[in-house]
Amino acid sequence: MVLKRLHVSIWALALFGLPLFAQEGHGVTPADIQRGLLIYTSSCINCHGPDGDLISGVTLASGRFRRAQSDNDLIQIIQKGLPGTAMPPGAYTDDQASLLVAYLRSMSTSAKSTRNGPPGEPARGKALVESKGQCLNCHRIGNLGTVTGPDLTSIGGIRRLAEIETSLLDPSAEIRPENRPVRATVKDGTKIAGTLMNQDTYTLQILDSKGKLRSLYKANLRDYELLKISPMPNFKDKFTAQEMSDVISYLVSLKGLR
Amino acid sequence: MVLKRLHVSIWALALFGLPLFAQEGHGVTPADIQRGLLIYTSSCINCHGPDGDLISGVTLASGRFRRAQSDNDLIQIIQKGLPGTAMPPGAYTDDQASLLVAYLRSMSTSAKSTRNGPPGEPARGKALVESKGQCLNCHRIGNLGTVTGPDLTSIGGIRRLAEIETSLLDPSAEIRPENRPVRATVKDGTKIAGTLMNQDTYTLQILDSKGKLRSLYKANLRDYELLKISPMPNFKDKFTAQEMSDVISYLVSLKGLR
Amino acid sequence: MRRTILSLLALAATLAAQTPFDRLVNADKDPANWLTYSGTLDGQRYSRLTQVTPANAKDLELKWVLQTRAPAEPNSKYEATSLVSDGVLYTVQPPNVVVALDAVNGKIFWTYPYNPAPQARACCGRVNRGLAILGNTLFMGTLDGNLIALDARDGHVIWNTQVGRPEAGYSVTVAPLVVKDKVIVGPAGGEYGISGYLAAYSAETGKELWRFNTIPKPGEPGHETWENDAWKHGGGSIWTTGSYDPALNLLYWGIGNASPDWNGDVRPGDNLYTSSVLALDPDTGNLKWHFQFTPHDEFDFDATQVPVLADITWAGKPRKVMLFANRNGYFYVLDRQTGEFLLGKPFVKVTWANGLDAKGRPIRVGHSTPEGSLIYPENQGGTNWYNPAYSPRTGLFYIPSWLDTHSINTSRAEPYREGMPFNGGSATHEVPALRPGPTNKRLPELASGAIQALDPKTGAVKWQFKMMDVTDSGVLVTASDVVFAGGREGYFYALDARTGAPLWKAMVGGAVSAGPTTYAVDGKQYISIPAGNAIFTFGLR
Amino acid sequence: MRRTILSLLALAATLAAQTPFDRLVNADKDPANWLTYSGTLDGQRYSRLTQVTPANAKDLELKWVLQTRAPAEPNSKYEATSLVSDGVLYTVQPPNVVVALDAVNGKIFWTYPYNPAPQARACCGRVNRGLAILGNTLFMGTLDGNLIALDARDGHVIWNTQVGRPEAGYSVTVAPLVVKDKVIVGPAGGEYGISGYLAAYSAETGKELWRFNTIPKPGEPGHETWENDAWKHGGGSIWTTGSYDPALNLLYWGIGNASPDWNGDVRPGDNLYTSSVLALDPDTGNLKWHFQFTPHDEFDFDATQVPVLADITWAGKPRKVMLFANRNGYFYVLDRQTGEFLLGKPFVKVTWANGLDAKGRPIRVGHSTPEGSLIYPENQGGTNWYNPAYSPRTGLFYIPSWLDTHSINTSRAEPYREGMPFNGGSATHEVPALRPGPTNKRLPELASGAIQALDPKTGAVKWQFKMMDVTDSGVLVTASDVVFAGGREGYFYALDARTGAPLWKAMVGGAVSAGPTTYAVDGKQYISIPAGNAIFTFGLR
Repeated sequence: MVLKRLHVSIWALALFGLPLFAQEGHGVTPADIQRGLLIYTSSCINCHGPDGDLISGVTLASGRFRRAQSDNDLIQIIQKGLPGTAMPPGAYTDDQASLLVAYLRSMSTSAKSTRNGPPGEPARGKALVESKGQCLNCHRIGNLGTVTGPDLTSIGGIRRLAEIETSLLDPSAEIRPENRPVRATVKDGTKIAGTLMNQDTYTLQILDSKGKLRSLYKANLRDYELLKISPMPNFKDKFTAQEMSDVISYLVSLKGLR
Repeated sequence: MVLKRLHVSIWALALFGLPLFAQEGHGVTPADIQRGLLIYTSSCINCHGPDGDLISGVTLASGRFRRAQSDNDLIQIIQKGLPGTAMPPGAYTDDQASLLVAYLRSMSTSAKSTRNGPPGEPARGKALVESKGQCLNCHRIGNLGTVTGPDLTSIGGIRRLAEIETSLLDPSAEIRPENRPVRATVKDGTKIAGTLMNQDTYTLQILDSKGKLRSLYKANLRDYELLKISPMPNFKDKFTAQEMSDVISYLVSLKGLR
Repeated sequence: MRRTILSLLALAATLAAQTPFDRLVNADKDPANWLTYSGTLDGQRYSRLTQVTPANAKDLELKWVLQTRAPAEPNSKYEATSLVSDGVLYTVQPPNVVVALDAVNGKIFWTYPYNPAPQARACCGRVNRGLAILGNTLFMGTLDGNLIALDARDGHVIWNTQVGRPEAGYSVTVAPLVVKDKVIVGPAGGEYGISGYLAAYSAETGKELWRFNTIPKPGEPGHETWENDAWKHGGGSIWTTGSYDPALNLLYWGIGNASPDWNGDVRPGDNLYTSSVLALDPDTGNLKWHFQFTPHDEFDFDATQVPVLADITWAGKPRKVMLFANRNGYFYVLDRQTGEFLLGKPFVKVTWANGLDAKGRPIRVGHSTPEGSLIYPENQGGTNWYNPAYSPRTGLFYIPSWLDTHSINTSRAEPYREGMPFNGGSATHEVPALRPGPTNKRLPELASGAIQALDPKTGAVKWQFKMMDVTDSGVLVTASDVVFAGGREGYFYALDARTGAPLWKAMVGGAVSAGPTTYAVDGKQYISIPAGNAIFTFGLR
Repeated sequence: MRRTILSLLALAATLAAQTPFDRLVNADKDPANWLTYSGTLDGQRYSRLTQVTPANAKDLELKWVLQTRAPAEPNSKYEATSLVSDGVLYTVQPPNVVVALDAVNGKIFWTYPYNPAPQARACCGRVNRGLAILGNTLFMGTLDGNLIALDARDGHVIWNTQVGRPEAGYSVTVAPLVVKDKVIVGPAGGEYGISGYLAAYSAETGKELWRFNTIPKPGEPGHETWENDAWKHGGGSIWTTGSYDPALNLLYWGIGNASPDWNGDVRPGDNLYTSSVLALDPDTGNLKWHFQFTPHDEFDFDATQVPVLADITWAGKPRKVMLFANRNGYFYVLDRQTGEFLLGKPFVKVTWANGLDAKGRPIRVGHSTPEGSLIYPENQGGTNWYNPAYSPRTGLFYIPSWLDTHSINTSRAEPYREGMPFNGGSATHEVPALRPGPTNKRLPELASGAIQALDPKTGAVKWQFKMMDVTDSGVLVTASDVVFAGGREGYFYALDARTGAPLWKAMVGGAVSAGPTTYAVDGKQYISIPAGNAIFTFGLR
């Protein structure tokens, strides 16, 4: 099998890598914050939201915490939960909890937007997504669309504004592992496209372009490739600045089911 | 295979059975207390001791608890532990925790002794155990003795005085499941004796009388039996009242390793 | 390159539904798949696959294992029956982690790790018994009382509906049943004094379409079987899946115990529809008939077994019957059109009743008492939720049994408090209700389990395969006359469906507490079973 | 009857010791048993059993599984190598649950569920790598810093000695090594700034008999390689078992990283004896020689691999050597009598050093920096504690490798605080250090694992069996030229020891993070491997 056009992104490493050890609140590095974000995204975001403000009365990005004075207090809460509240205990090592704290501390200062567009109108954005943007040819929003691209039903609930902007302006800048496109050619020449779900020494698990879950056996493939270039078009020049603002405001409003 | 001379002891049921549901501090039954004892014996006794007084400053049998006013407080401590102390959280259901509380509440009133013997002298008791009583032919205490009978190294740390008395005066009154003697005859007539470690549809696991762990395959046995009569002699008439007191005081003093 | 990819992806716009309801109705003709909890809507767990036979079952070998990745919780058990649709196996690791994997090689496609809210109550284990599927949608009940619809292709949530309030003890552990365009479930919680119901939700939107109160409210028929306002917390839980007869258009469902479990004195009367089986119109939820196995239950004798629908010869004539081996120790045959009692016979030692009368009503001789009464069978029952199977080939009904166990049933006055156990007593018994301990040192007469084969025409035990420990395993039978089942000892067995002779066994090292499934991919038959914290799949060498 | 029983029981008074030290020395002649961590004291993991061959390995089938009963903890891994003595298999389920079971059928005799104190620190997983046995006594280190002696017959505690203070980060995860009448262990804790030592305890009483400071104290040789009082928290942990040469009476042991891991600036000097291998007199603990693989380590490159002792032909003459594939990416051959460096060659991509000099000292070109430096191999290493194997038949050295991985190593000033992580930085890498996730979506160039076969005479890779994901599995090789190993993907493999060709595989559904053992009972060979939360045992049909 052939693997082509692959290169290593240091930034992707920082995003995907899991921490082995961490710091203790001293000299936090950008890498620590990225690793904290990773944990936040997998464990906290569903309740607290991407901006840490989804629970009424709790604003993680404020840098102030009702029940915690110090980083150690925060670590205790992260590990042991808050009895009498919905905050569950979490099986985090001290190191992982410290990385989470590093990320929480960083939230208040992280940029909200990288562009200075006009104010957006979600209703117009919805129309653009469903028509001009042709987004539902690949994406799903609620009961509409398809499953070959990432599900956008809750995109505003799991991604920060700046991340959504980046996805529209430079789709290949960061392909998250859960959205990795795969392309394969069977020995008889048949082409197969889909999204990578899993892989091992002998097989690839994909959701193929017909919406079917299937294993591909490498022994039966002429070649295959995990794409580093997103199949999503770049919308920088497709949308006007106003349209871009509208679309972004609509996507940010999609909090879906959680 | 043949299973003979077996009968059901209601009392044993109460001791061995595990609770499915429990009460909530109302109308505690003797069965609840017995079931609480079972949990206590498996989970609490190693730190708190059979009389609940092994941890300095903590006397469970007193019926008073520094950090708990109500049964619900106790349940909380049992389930969640005491942060900052050696008391760990325990994976108990509400029901199980309630049974434990029922047992704790009962400890203060349960009898300490069933006989009115003279005061005992542990040193004399030790000599009796090692000579006249021939206890080490079957039992182990520290590095002495054998493993065919129950290990007595920590017997004072895991059994209450009244239980030790009963074992000496009426050994078959209660054979704990972990001390179940087994006797088998192989098809060729060979006799095998040992302690039951485990069993299933096809096999018995035993520690045989030579100190060897082995599986017996039922298909190879002529018959086998789990004994309801303890192989231990009754010491009621073997020891004088003074000797009995001495032996009991020695056994109670054996706190061993924990 | 990009153009190629995009045009391929565009195909996705025209996706066909994976599993329409027709497939469920005709599941018997499609034995390569396992599309409902019981395999077919009649609850038979009878597979038409015949590749594995009594002659070659000894050649079964391990194909793959999938262990749970999430840490096991101390009181969880793996009770889910897997679904298989077109080579994808869907399972629920406890408590509510849905995993979609390749049924041939065990590799995961996706996981949906739902984490129940901390206020979820689980009287008897953090469990889930499986999924339902319709079209491209999976349905799962949750320990915290919700019903969730997931896209079967990627595990994304489509909708999430609350079935009952977890803080009041309502949880959903049952595998839902899809009938037409509806998803049928109800709440567990018989040990928390819930007031039960069976409800139908729109598969498309999650909207509730009807609700049948298993504890009739004032003005509803059956309410007269309750006194003292006891109906308010009368139990009647739902926690094992029902069955459906498309020809009669009748939905059958077994109902849980009365609350408080052991104290019947506070609820005089028969306490309908606890410990009963119901026949309902699935379009409306209207009751067609009911049969109560244990009126005024005092022993926690839920009737939450799968009603097995069979067409047999009865007194020389074909008859549509329901086979029901009950927790109370009796095996029943009912006419499933009318609910008429045809036969009732104990399959284990029974002391709480001195037989049944002509209408099938027990002649009660035992009661829970404040002092404690020794009752056969123990409160875990002669059998329990563990699914039975029926083979139209052998004409035998296969059940997992706890042979001749007993418990001491103690009643007690106990006030209802929301969200707290409301048992009115307890049962002391030899066998732990939840996970087995690492070793079994019980005296053999105190507990044993068996797979029993009953002749529905007489209730006679034709054969039984006895185990040293009890079993929480479901049973599967195939058209090649092989029975599959396991037990707490960690063995998974193939037995001869006609004789009970063991054909093959595997030591899987954890208790089997779920029903086996069998399916085929590319012409090869597989048998899959959860055990301990893992799922094991076997096939011929 | 009672008389009969008593007289039978009386036999028990004369029990012979099960496993005297002679048996450990001569373990190679007794391949039915697996009596030490590495099978033999030379660390080879080479079994003389030959029943399973390259020709029949395809006929291996599952014999039994034992799943852990205790709930798995989220950061635990099952890393213990099993011991087998006379048909009884002893294993340690994480973190410290000892189980004795029948090696033929998997049934449990007893369990000793030690529960580590809550103050136990585990930088990198709640793990235990196994037991030692001598006579009738088993020895286990505990996560909270103790060494415990258990009666192998019933699991009762004989003694319990503290090796190090858990609240200061001392834990014992290593499988102890018995030499004569002593039990050798030392503390892990290199990420908590411990000051390490290797210590010998009386097997009979648990009394400490000697202690060798792996971080020399003032006045001890090697102390001069530390500045700034950094020795006080210099690391030098013990967490993988050593080996022993009875003819030379030398004990060999690999030593952990310097602390703080990534910040070398606070500890100028070579930092002996971190990242070194030591040769000690086991009677006294006196140092005979040492060799430091990674002087002044800045990348967490512990030298905690098993030193493998082999007698090979070197430059035409027989020579007693030590084979050591190091976490730092180099494979080393040393003269084990003198410590002389004979050969050093990278087996994976290495960028932190530009080769080794004539004495084997690395020519350092990379450092951890405050900005972060990209270094090959990643800090998990080219290999790690996962045990290697050596076959005197093939003359090949088999290692589990992480091929060409890298990490970004960042240094940082960090004060020492007792019991808190003391890393002085961190490594960011692609592959999680602990449990794998449920699915692998990594780009293939970012990580892969392999079993590599090295020619010790040249360091050349003779073959490698490549996996898509990395592996934490140990390796076993048999005298019939079969290599056994697994990986994170959940496969357990038999490979041809001469070619690396896969002969057989089983999908066990959990990561393999331990070393396989092989043993025989009644003339039948078994291969056993922990994976996920279970242990799987295979044998021929």
